[in-house]
Amino acid sequence: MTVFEKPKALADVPLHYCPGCTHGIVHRLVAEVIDELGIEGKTIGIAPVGCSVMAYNYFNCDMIEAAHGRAPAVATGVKRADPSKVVFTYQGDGDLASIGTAETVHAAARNENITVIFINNAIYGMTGGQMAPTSLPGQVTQTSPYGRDVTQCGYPVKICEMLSQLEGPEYLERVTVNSVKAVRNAKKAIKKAFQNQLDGKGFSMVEVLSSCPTNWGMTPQQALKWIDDKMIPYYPLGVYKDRSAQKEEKA
Amino acid sequence: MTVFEKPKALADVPLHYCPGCTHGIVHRLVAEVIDELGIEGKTIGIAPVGCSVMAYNYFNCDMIEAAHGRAPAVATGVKRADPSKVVFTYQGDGDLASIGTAETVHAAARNENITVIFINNAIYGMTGGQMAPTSLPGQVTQTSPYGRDVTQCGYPVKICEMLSQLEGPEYLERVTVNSVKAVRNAKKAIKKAFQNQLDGKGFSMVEVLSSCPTNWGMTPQQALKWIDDKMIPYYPLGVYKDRSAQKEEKA
Amino acid sequence: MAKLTFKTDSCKGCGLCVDACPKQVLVIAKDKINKKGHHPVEAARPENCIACAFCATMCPDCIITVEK
Amino acid sequence: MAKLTFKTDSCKGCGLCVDACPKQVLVIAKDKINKKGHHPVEAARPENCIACAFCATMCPDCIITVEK
Amino acid sequence: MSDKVLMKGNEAIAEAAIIAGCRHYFGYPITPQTEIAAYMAKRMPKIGGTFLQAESEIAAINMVYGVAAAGKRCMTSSSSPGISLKGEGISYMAGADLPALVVNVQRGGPGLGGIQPSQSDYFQATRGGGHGDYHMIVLAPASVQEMASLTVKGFELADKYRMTSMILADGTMGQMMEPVSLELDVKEPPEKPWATTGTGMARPHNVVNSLFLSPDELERTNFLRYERYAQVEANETMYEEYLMDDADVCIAAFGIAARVSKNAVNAARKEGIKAGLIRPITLWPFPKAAFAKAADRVKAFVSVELSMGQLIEDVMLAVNGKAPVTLCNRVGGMIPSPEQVLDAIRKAAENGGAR
Amino acid sequence: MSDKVLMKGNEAIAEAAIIAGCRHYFGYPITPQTEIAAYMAKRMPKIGGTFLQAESEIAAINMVYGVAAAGKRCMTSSSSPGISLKGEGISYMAGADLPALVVNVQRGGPGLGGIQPSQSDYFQATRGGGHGDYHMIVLAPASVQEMASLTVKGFELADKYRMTSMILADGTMGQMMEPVSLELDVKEPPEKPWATTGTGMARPHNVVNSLFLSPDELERTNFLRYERYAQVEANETMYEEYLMDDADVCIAAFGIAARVSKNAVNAARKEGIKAGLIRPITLWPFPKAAFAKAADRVKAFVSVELSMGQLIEDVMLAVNGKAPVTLCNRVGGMIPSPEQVLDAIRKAAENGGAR
Amino acid sequence: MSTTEILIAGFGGQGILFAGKFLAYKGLIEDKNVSWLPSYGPEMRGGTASCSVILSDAPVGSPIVSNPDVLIAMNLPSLDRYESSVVPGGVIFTDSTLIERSVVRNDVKAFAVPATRLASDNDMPTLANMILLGKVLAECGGFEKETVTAALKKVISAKHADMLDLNLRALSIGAGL
Amino acid sequence: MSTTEILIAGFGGQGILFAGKFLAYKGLIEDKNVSWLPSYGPEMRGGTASCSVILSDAPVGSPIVSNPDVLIAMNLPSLDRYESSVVPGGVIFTDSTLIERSVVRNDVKAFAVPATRLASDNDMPTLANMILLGKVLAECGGFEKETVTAALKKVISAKHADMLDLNLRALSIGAGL
Ligand SMILES: Cc1ncc(C[n+]2csc(CCOP(=O)(O)OP(=O)(O)O)c2C)c(N)n1
Ligand SMILES: Cc1ncc(C[n+]2csc(CCOP(=O)(O)OP(=O)(O)O)c2C)c(N)n1
Ligand code: SF4
Ligand code: SF4
Ligand code: SF4
Ligand code: SF4
Ligand code: SF4
Ligand code: SF4
Ligand SMILES: [Mg+2]
Ligand SMILES: [Mg+2]
Repeated sequence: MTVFEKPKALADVPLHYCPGCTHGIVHRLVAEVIDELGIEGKTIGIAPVGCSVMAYNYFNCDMIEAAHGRAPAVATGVKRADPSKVVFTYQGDGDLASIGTAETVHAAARNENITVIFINNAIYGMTGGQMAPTSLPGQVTQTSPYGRDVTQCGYPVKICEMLSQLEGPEYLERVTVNSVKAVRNAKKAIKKAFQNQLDGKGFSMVEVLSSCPTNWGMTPQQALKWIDDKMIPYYPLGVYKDRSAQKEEKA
Repeated sequence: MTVFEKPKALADVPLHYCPGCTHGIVHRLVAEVIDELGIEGKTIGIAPVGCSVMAYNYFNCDMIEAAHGRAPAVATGVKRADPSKVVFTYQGDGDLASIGTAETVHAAARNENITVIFINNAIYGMTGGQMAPTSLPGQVTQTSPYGRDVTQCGYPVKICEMLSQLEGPEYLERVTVNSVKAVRNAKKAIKKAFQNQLDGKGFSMVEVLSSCPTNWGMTPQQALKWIDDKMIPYYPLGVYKDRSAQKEEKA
Repeated sequence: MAKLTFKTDSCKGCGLCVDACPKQVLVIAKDKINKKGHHPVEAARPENCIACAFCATMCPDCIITVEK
Repeated sequence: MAKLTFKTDSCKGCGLCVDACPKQVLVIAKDKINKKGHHPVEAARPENCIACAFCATMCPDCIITVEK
Repeated sequence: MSDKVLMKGNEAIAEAAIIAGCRHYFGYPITPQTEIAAYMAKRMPKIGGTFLQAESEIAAINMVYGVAAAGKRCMTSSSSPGISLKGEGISYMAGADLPALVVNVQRGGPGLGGIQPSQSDYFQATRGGGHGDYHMIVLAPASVQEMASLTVKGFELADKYRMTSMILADGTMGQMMEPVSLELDVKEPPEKPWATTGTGMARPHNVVNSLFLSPDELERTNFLRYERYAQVEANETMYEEYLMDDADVCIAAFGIAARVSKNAVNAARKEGIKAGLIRPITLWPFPKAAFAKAADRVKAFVSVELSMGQLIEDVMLAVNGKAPVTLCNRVGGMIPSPEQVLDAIRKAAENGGAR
Repeated sequence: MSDKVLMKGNEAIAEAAIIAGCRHYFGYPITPQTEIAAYMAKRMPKIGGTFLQAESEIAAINMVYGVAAAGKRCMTSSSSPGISLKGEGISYMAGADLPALVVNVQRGGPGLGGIQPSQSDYFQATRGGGHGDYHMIVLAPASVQEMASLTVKGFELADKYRMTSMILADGTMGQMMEPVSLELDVKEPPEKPWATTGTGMARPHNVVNSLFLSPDELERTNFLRYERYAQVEANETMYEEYLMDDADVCIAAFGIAARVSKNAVNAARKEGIKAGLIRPITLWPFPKAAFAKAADRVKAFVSVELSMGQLIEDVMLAVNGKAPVTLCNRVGGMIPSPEQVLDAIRKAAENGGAR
Repeated sequence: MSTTEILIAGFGGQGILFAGKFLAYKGLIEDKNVSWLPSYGPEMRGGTASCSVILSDAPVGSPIVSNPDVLIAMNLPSLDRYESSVVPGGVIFTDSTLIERSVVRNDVKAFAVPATRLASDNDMPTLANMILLGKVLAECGGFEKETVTAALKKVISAKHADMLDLNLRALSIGAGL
Repeated sequence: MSTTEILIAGFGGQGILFAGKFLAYKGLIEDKNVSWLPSYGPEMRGGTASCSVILSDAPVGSPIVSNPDVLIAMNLPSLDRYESSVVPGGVIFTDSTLIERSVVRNDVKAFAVPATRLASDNDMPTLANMILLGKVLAECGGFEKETVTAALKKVISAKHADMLDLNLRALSIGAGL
């Protein structure tokens, strides 16, 4: 009996990510969910510009490569073109929380019925390690060589918290993938974010605290620990909004 | 003794606004505050694209006309060019909450030491009455002729609420100007937003619920009432963030 | 005594001042028309004015100067 | 008995699986080098494997298939 | 009375798009083209279509990108500053070979400029406001009827060649009313086997993409695309000739400038100057051959534009030194008068030795 | 050993900007120019300057707009897709007559394209990616030394003419290292009485603005601006001629293409073909006169580019039919080899009758 | 082959654009080539409004009327601004309720109609424009009940169908002057 | 007038770019015209790296080395890819620890240096590149202690000044082979 194998929705090609980069884990989780929901044939994924730009090669469903930050707008177009399809975006923190801020906020405000997988690795991986809007105070990056100085470049943007104040979005949860348990939790959240779409509930986003060993200058193992030690305290895990659950509670 | 006269910082030219449009009141309040703080000579204002685009003609301080939505970025440039100057933006809801979402969020996240006057009139005034991100559910506009349908165009964006979740901004308050009392309150908030800048405290925004009798299709009087009846219930007045006060409280 | 001055030419006749006045001092002059084509405000009962400046506070166009 | 299969050629030798394994089954083969230039994982103590798939759960590259 | 209706140019575009089968419109308000969105906002909900006011022009073009990728006809419209913001998106559309219609009802620039008619986005439209080598099919209507018919044509050509079409109009064209027949010649869209509509587990996945990290692959996509462009140039160039058979002086003008110029050409003829007009209908592909041919006999060309001289470069490139080309222009929302154009014709006739 | 240092082109731009007195840099990361931001991030805090990573390219250009309005030297840099996003802002800079430096280290396009060197944003740079009639001063360095010196020049000209200058480089120029002398000729910026620095209650308020609602006023600002442009054309055109005195075949090329072409010209000379090169250093203003003059004797021109044929249009406009102009190009990150160029020279020589 | 170029100008709110549309539709019904072009400003700014209407047997060239055959001026600034542009031999109609001065040119025909007063006298305060148009039609030819009614039907939206008769009456009043 | 075009290629992490910079600086110190051009890929993707270095008495034209006079190949894919591009009469240096095959062309000189092994033997595991360069300098001329030291000083950042001696030693090992 097979206990574990590569999900079908994931293409059988090597991923280009750096050794130990958790982008790969999240890819797999998305693919597992697509498999389990049996939606590969009607799913369209939107890849961002960022390390995961080539996600279009990795998922077996139809894929679109969007301009940097615009995946939610592209997803809106695809979903409106055929609401019976399942549409998800997969975006980094530069993509979703910096250049794409407006697209993110307004897709959420519209409660656009899409699923957003948001990889928060506190860095611009693809371009070689610049500061992200989510880089931690004091974090050394290529563009904050003396550590992120909050008096000059401001405070990290907490996306789940911020979007939770909008009436629009259906579901917002922050997870991570730095341990087996965390990965299982993350998968649950991702599954829910897809299920919500199938149920017509609307904008569902899962923020995943993810590692970038390369640009953090750490081993893959150190990177997972750094998520625990530094990122989670700043970005607490949990459900930030779940409108259906709230409604049920009220009822 | 003069009890009331036009503030000095306001130019002696007729405003182009429609009869009874409260843009004019807010202009005056800003000018009064500039007068009272004695900062006209060192203030630089940024006009948006919107009905208040010609604000550059109305304030006697130096003025810059920014591209639609980009006033916070322009203000950032001006402030960084000379932090000893006082820099404010004056923006509509289309400008600040739609096309300029990213610039707004990130200026707030950076706690950029500027003052933002945000005119929320739930409509695109300048272009003839299209739906704004802040238009109310069901509100009839040129681009929501059957009333704003939240299932299609989503829910209004509540800017104060949303920005309040960011660590960045110093001060966020929502006021209105539809009565004498409200106007006085609004002035207090605006003054504080400028004083904060002088004190180096950072990003201070006053959201003003403002009328657009023309595009709401109402008399000026009806419009003021509509603010009370419809807008305030949806957009509660009050302080959404006041970091210094919070700190004091803690201390 | 309170003194009201109006920049009548720029008044837009919106009437916000009229509604704001607690003493019903002001009216819109339906019979007059200024250069901009508006019926301007005028003080119908200036003697009642208490110089509270409520009118000026609500005027979007800085038409009214209030002295005392 | 548990059976582990590795797509050794694509393994990046990151070691996340090694750390995840509760039974210390896996090691990075320091003496081997695959086509991509990485030291791949290998099962040093396959007999200890309990097929819990922790390793596979943490592997970013879907290198490991676990059967039971 | 004919079966024609009076319509504003902007409305004609909107209605024609609907007739052409476009059911997805995304836009952001800007003068002088707000009527397009207003029209769509009214009509789309009634016919099961999507009207969505996007949060910005950038979002709008990227929503179009999404619908186009999903294989449906779709459009966005804006005016000059808003089109600038779409530059990156348009370049992506080109890079991913996606068909759609973009409407630019131009206003005076640069910057915020003004809101009166202009043609100063000619370079942007024909030379690419976005980065990289690419072209759009650029259609320049000169009547409300053409606002309608070229909209239909724009969708047709976009689908046929997997390109973005642009209607390059100006404030006058958008705001004026003329009688329009809405019996438009609509071709069924072709099959789009490349579209990302879900694999249905029945085919390998489709990918819509403009990234090619290996330079030779990227080069190949560029070369192939330009082969397609060459076909468009060969097959789809459109222009109107007016009194060109015996013309000594040839006006080059499109849109509102061409209409003004027609008046001037007529006036010049009355004065005995053999004037004519070539009106490019496709600005890209530019009717190069028509001008080149004309250059064999025409003694002087005059480019009449609402810009500082943009069209004139294409005219000069086509004429290639065979005759002088002069500029007759107004900008910033001003429109050349027939008298000004007539004057330019007179001067050209004199200098070109046609008189 | 000279006083030169080895530097990457990108770093040379950054250091030269600092030397030129630029203390405000705003950018958003993109390959292949990230070194500029990295350099600024390191240096600016140490010299009391501002390095700010903006939330987007759009924010960056608008921050530049703000600093420029406040009268200080400032810059932003990006690569192709990022520059497209700056199109509206650049048009606003032009409309408000603001001086600043924009750097485009081009990569292959369109769309996301690739990250290897390209010159396919030539049209965008010289014809305006933004809307409306305007120009930037476009400088095309062909060495790391010029990356430095033209950066200084860019600031100088920007201030002198109240225009935006652009450095149009490519990935090769950005990434290569060469010895650079940092003894650069920096002119003091002129007074900027128009800047919004606060009235100090000592003068009427300054307004920085590009809106002119009355068309004749907007037209006037356009005409005045173009008078200024004419001065720039008259005074500031720069180019390099290489072996042009007796050339039969003239290569037109800039940046990396010019360097490759020099090798080819040398090789052609060895074969007895009198080849030469005109290398535009300012792409706008284009050295039209130099080409026009050359056209009086040169038998054939070859435009060598990393694009589908953009520079070639300016060459043709300048040559105006006096000699054939052919294209020798690679795209998508590919670079023509000296052999390919040599081949094009041979063909041109043959067809042009120079052999 | 004849072409009539008409310029209608006045304050925003006087129904300038509506009057133009009516004329254009009437032309269309009469199988003429027609064009209608409004001046447009920054939206919502009120102020002046004008529109160009061209009726022609030939295709319409430029839709911009610079030298009108017929000028309809509904306020003083419009008369001041456009009087001199009328072609010699042209016609100027003015609303004499709002324009006190008379036309100074003597190479044109001029008709002063107290349209605004007539409108309020007849309880149709918003229809001064149509009263003036009635006069225009009467003088320049073209007041056939049938086409006029048909044209009105086109310009009056279904929602306001009840306005048809009132408009007809306004036209008649003007025509009867 | 002489020009030397050098191509250095290998895995990312082998110090390819550093080696090139060293050569360029050495050229600069010797008052040559020099250029250095790295290949650059999507950042952080590892894989192969190469760089072009040109040293010349005349100004450098194209900085791209397509036909190197000197090829330094630090792994097999690089040798496979570039061997044929070397000019006849050129020189190829290989790290024979990592490249098992020998150079097949016989119109070039070839030197196989077990650089990686020597590096680990000498406790300088990251300096195979410099050992190889030592050999290059020894064979192609140019191993003067002074300029070599000066060039090293330029490429080694202040932070790692302590690496200077080790690098010098690596060069010497290579040169002494
Ligand atoms: C318009 C535009 N700006 C910038 C870039 C360059 N760029 C590519 S990826 C990237 C950021 C990637 O960071 P993130 O979104 O956090 O993804 P990660 O690589 O960390 O997964 C940037 C800025 C681009 N391609 N397009
Ligand atoms: C890039 C760009 N997009 C659109 C416009 C058109 N435009 C002018 S004002 C405006 C919106 C104004 O609404 P708001 O900001 O709410 O200000 P208000 O007029 O209501 O005060 C728009 C969309 C523009 N000038 N530039
Ligand atoms: S750069 Fe960082 S985010 Fe990108 S693949 Fe490598 S480790 Fe992952
Ligand atoms: S349109 Fe609305 S917001 Fe604009 S001036 Fe008129 S009333 Fe005020
Ligand atoms: S000052 Fe007060 S009392 Fe006097 S008119 Fe104004 S509102 Fe009325
Ligand atoms: S509020 Fe001001 S503008 Fe309005 S009527 Fe009164 S005085 Fe006139
Ligand atoms: S399945 Fe469990 S026990 Fe077996 S190797 Fe993997 S982690 Fe270890
Ligand atoms: S986690 Fe995967 S890639 Fe990493 S060492 Fe283990 S099997 Fe190899
Ligand atoms: Mg990231
Ligand atoms: Mg508004």
